[in-house]
Amino acid sequence: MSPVDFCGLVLEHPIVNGSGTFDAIAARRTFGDALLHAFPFSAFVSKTITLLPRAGNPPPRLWEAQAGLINSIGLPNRGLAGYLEHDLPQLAALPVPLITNVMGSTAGEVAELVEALDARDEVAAIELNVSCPNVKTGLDIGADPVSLAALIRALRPLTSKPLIVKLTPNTADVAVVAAAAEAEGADAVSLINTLRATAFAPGSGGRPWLGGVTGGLSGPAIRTVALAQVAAVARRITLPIVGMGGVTHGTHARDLLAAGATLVAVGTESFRDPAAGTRISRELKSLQIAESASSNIDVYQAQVEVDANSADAG
Amino acid sequence: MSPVDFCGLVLEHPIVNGSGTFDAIAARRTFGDALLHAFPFSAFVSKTITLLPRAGNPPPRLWEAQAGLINSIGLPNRGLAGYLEHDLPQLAALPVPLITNVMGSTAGEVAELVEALDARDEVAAIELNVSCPNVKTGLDIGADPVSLAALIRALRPLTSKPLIVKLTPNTADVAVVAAAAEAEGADAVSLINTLRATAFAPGSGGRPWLGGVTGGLSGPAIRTVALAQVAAVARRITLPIVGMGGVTHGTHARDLLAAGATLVAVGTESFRDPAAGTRISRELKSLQIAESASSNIDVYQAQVEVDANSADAG
Amino acid sequence: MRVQAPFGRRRGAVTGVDDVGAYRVVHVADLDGPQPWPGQFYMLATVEGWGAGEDERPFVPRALSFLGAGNGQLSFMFEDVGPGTRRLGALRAGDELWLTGPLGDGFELSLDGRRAVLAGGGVGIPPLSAWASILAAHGVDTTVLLGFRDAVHAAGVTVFGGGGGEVSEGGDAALGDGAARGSGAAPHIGAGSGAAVVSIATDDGSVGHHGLVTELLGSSLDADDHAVVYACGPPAMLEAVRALCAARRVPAQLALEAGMACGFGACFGCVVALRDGSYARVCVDGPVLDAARLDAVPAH
Amino acid sequence: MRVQAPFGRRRGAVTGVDDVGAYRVVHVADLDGPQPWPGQFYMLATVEGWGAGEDERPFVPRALSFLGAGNGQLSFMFEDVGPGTRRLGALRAGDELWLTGPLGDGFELSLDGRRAVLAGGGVGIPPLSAWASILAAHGVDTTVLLGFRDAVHAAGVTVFGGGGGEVSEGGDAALGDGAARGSGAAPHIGAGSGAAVVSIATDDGSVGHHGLVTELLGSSLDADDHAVVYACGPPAMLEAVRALCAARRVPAQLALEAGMACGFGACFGCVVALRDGSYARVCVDGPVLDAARLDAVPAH
Ligand SMILES: Cc1cc2nc3c(=O)[nH]c(=O)nc-3n(C[C@H](O)[C@H](O)[C@H](O)COP(=O)(O)OP(=O)(O)OC[C@H]3O[C@@H](n4cnc5c(N)ncnc54)[C@H](O)[C@@H]3O)c2cc1C
Ligand SMILES: Cc1cc2nc3c(=O)[nH]c(=O)nc-3n(C[C@H](O)[C@H](O)[C@H](O)COP(=O)(O)OP(=O)(O)OC[C@H]3O[C@@H](n4cnc5c(N)ncnc54)[C@H](O)[C@@H]3O)c2cc1C
Ligand SMILES: Cc1cc2nc3c(=O)[nH]c(=O)nc-3n(C[C@H](O)[C@H](O)[C@H](O)COP(=O)(O)O)c2cc1C
Ligand SMILES: Cc1cc2nc3c(=O)[nH]c(=O)nc-3n(C[C@H](O)[C@H](O)[C@H](O)COP(=O)(O)O)c2cc1C
Ligand code: FES
Ligand code: FES
Repeated sequence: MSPVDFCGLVLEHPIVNGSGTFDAIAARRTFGDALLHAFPFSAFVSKTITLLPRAGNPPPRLWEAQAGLINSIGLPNRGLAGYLEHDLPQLAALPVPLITNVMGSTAGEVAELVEALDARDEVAAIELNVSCPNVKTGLDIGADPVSLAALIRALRPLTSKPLIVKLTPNTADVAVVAAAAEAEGADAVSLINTLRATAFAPGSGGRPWLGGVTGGLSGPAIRTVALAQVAAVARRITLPIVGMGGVTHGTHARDLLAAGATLVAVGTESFRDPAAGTRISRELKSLQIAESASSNIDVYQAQVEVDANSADAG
Repeated sequence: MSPVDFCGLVLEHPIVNGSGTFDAIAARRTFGDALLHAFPFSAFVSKTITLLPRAGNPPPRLWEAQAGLINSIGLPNRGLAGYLEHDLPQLAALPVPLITNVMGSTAGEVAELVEALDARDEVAAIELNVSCPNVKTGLDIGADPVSLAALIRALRPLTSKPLIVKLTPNTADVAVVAAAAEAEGADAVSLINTLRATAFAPGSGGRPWLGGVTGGLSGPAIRTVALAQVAAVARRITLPIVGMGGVTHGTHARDLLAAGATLVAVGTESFRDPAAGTRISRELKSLQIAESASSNIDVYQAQVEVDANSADAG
Repeated sequence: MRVQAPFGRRRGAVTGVDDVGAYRVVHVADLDGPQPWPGQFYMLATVEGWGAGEDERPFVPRALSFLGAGNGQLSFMFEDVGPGTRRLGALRAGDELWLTGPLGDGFELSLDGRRAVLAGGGVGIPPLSAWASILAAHGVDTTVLLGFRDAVHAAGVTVFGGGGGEVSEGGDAALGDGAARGSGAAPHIGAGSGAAVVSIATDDGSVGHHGLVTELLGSSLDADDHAVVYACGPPAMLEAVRALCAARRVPAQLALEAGMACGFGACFGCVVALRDGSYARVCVDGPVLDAARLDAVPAH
Repeated sequence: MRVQAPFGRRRGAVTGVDDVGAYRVVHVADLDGPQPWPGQFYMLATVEGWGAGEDERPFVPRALSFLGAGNGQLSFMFEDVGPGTRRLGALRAGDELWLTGPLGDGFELSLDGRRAVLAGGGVGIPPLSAWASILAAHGVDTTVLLGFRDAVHAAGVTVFGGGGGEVSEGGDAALGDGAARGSGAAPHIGAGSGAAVVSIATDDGSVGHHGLVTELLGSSLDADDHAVVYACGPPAMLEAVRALCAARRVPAQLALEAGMACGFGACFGCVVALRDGSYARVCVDGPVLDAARLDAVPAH
């Protein structure tokens, strides 16, 4: 696989992690330096960092759904200062570029985060999580093109690092929101984040299972929704796209790339297979080799023709 | 199970079908009169009828997803005149009340449909499918509270039959849309319709599999999304709700009822089990009996207490 | 021709499993089900373990034509082409299936004095084999033309003449007097003795004619085109049969396939475009359709 | 105490399956994996058929403590409580598992001259049994107090003293000299011979004490509270142990459970509230936690 250019970053392959789905620091405690030698992603995306520390939601935080998982983790993190002091040095030791994901409940908060990260060489790019309610409308900022445009307009001048906007899928027309981000100077968009979902405690007569009441659905269950949203966004904008949602195999990564993504993020699948990123990038590579070997003739079509010409096919 | 009052209709149990997921006429050809003797639903919801006939989308129309199905059927139907002439007499022969689902691409079209159905005694209620793009904004009418309000305002005077608005889940805040429907005099809302989704033909390098390019995801994969949307709507409005999305078992029906639904619709599960409606209403009934037998003490909590007091729980 | 199904899905236990060439044959107890008509099909799903295959599939049941039916048993024949058939292929005696059916319209017995030619290949065999038994029972002489990839697949021909879900020997030869094998009550509408002559074509020439089954069909119709062709097989083959029969104005009944979710007309998912511009649901308007209603058999 | 895991999941074949009372014990080949430390766990999923149980689950792997480890084998012990353990319970020799581990922090050997009391019940047995073997190997005399529902479940006690994945007989009695059974290289830090005395309580009184295991623990600490308590079992039992030890100022190490998706700190899903108001991830900060860090063991 040839290296991938993403907003000027040169990455070894197109597979990165979804924010909040891989804690490289905890993984290193668990797996030791083997993690660094076989790091599964071509860039590392941090979990969402907020200005102040957050404990996260009360448990239970997980519900196993059908071909998927609902989480209501609630963005626990040490806050900006803690991140810079404790996490950043350890993340900078990873063998790949670092993308730091941030969220704030006001434009001022986000601006402070972006400025602080802009000052750090260890940070290669900034991803903005906009699945956060607008205090005025109650809507997620990322669900509303107007709020989002205002936010990006305020942030864009604060950093020359690549600014990736992580869109929310819980919106009527994600392409319109993506177009607003593009118009205001975002460098890339990433999608999809989780779908709003909930579950009740078994036999409880309607008591929400999750400590956070409502959570987000991820995993294979949302893969086809992700593909539709990535395709819709790719038709509308020209920015590079980080596509994600339910990727468990190289074929899914290839579908997202075919839909117009430049990178593909693996989230929930890393829970089932800690080295999923490596496996998926290899599967993708084999598929790409097989396809280019057939000299740009569509492999599947070729296969169909072979079948159709066989005696079984009459 | 005691009868359920839904907008003045007295139904034998709370389980109906989702529009477009059970063709009672074709089912009678297949299963004969046995269908009538064991009709699985307490009311029958027709597939969406439009003013003019529609052939529907070119095949393929189905993609099997993870714990779900994507369809891009494209609302094939005989049109209003054909429905009234061919379908209505046969549907009127069913042993349960008939709810006719309609859609139009302009308010005028919908008005014509509603007026024509209002005149027919065989029709017990009218369901309005608003997952249809607004010609001006491109957004689904049902994704936008303002367009939806205008539509209901125009329709409400045209019929005294119960008017159910079938909301689209592909929106930022379904509760706001539901509130708009309530404010304009809708009698009930139903949700969720399918989630926008797509799939590529295997190995095609990105050619959409579905003849209609994009389709809608249904089945267990969307169940937790449905539960969250029904709960959000029930918190906002007081109208009766028809809850649906991924119901395959009585426990799922009970969760939707606990979330605030009055009726529960079964869609995709009828494909796997033609008599699913009967099974699910029975499962629901057993659960309700078990729960009321414990004199309103939460059965599950009681069970947990038993476990906690057992020696294993020490 | 349609036999109505009991309403709903029912459980049936697998009574046995055979390998026939490259194909798997599964026998299922169905004590209370009606006797289906050839060309009809069932929607099948395993009771356990449906849903955990490649990509978390299968989700919906799979449509399979019956190969044989009788003595309270149904048999099905298939090749592993995806997660559904893979799971079905893992069934062992005692395992259980959900089954709904018989479904759809089967073949029509409308020969009007013409001879019967059955043409097909691969997993198109089951309805043709079931149909051959009925024709034999009615004393109709039939010509059976089958195409396969190679000898391993061609061994699938041995299901012919079995009927009732049993598998007997057979091959590229006359199968003998069919009336003796079929259900005795059938009226003797055929002019002959109910014998079936089977010819095979293989892609690699390892058995029978080296080439396509449509070449056999062409020769057969060249010799005598006062025939009705009954066909089932992969789309490209069916399309070749359709075109060949259309060119010769020979009536043909095609047993089509389509991706299905329900099998009983509920989902409108399984449509095929008709000549008149409308769509027919393969599950309730077919799967057997008069070839004259189609402009072409679609690739999927 | 933590042993690091190889990075990623690996396949392992089931080498055998036993029923021990109401529990299932599954032995898995893990030739290249490290020797885990008691209290550590593995994330397990079957290679085939994961995902097709009740409600289309299980989806994520399941956390299971190891019961025994050695000779290239791991063993796990569980009861059918849901779709994950049901699927694991259907495993037969030759079937394959995905396994990741060992994961988390196990028990700490910090006795400081105190005696070791192991208290638990139900599926809390595996880490205690593994721990008893290590303590025995170090020459530590241990008191083992186990609570069960009834005699059928109490039969699970027979895994004690097995070590290395084998299952030997045992019961409500001293298990003899443990050092002889453990890995010979362990330093002899205990004052005793490494003998374990096991007492059982059952809910229905069918075996041992008629009552709760915490009653046994109370009496034991009344007699001698110069002890460290190591506990594993259902939440309500752990909470009772925690409260009892806290009241008596006896140090306790609790092996907690929590719903997990990843087992290696990636999802932040498995948290438990600590006394200081923060949350700890049970998978990486535990599963064994010093009881003093908790205000209470949560119900789930
Ligand atoms: C009336 C009828 C009778 C039949 N009788 C027989 C029979 O007797 N024996 C027999 O072997 N087969 C028979 N078939 C065909 C069989 O039902 C299909 O091949 C079935 O799809 C196999 O399921 P699978 O999971 O094994 O393969 P699938 O994965 O379903 O693959 C089969 C085809 O489906 C398409 N496909 C791939 N992935 C998807 C997806 N996610 N969603 C939708 N489509 C997809 C592709 O075109 C692929 O080639 C019959 C079909 C019909 C309609
Ligand atoms: C470190 C550790 C070690 C363990 N060791 C062992 C062991 O050695 N032996 C053993 O038997 N068990 C052990 N467990 C417990 C075991 O991992 C859980 O009981 C596991 O959830 C069982 O999976 P299941 O699918 O069988 O049951 P589940 O369906 O997961 O049911 C278990 C509990 O999960 C909850 N639940 C129900 N449905 C859902 C859902 N959809 N999503 C989320 N939660 C749900 C309920 O509270 C239910 O009681 C251990 C757990 C941990 C964390
Ligand atoms: C447990 C969990 C935690 C997550 N945390 C974050 C987060 O902190 N910030 C963020 O932008 N997205 C977060 N996500 C969303 C993922 O990055 C990703 O967008 C989503 O899970 C879809 O991908 P997947 O289906 O591959 O998991 C989280 C997802 C999960 C499952
Ligand atoms: C094949 C198919 C066709 C459908 N057709 C319609 C339709 O005509 N009108 C409509 O309002 N909803 C239609 N729906 C949506 C269903 O009524 C229902 O809202 C949705 O499928 C979610 O429920 P389920 O998960 O139980 O299927 C259709 C769904 C499917 C799967
Ligand atoms: S398969 Fe559903 S209508 Fe034919
Ligand atoms: S299980 Fe994922 S962080 Fe603990």
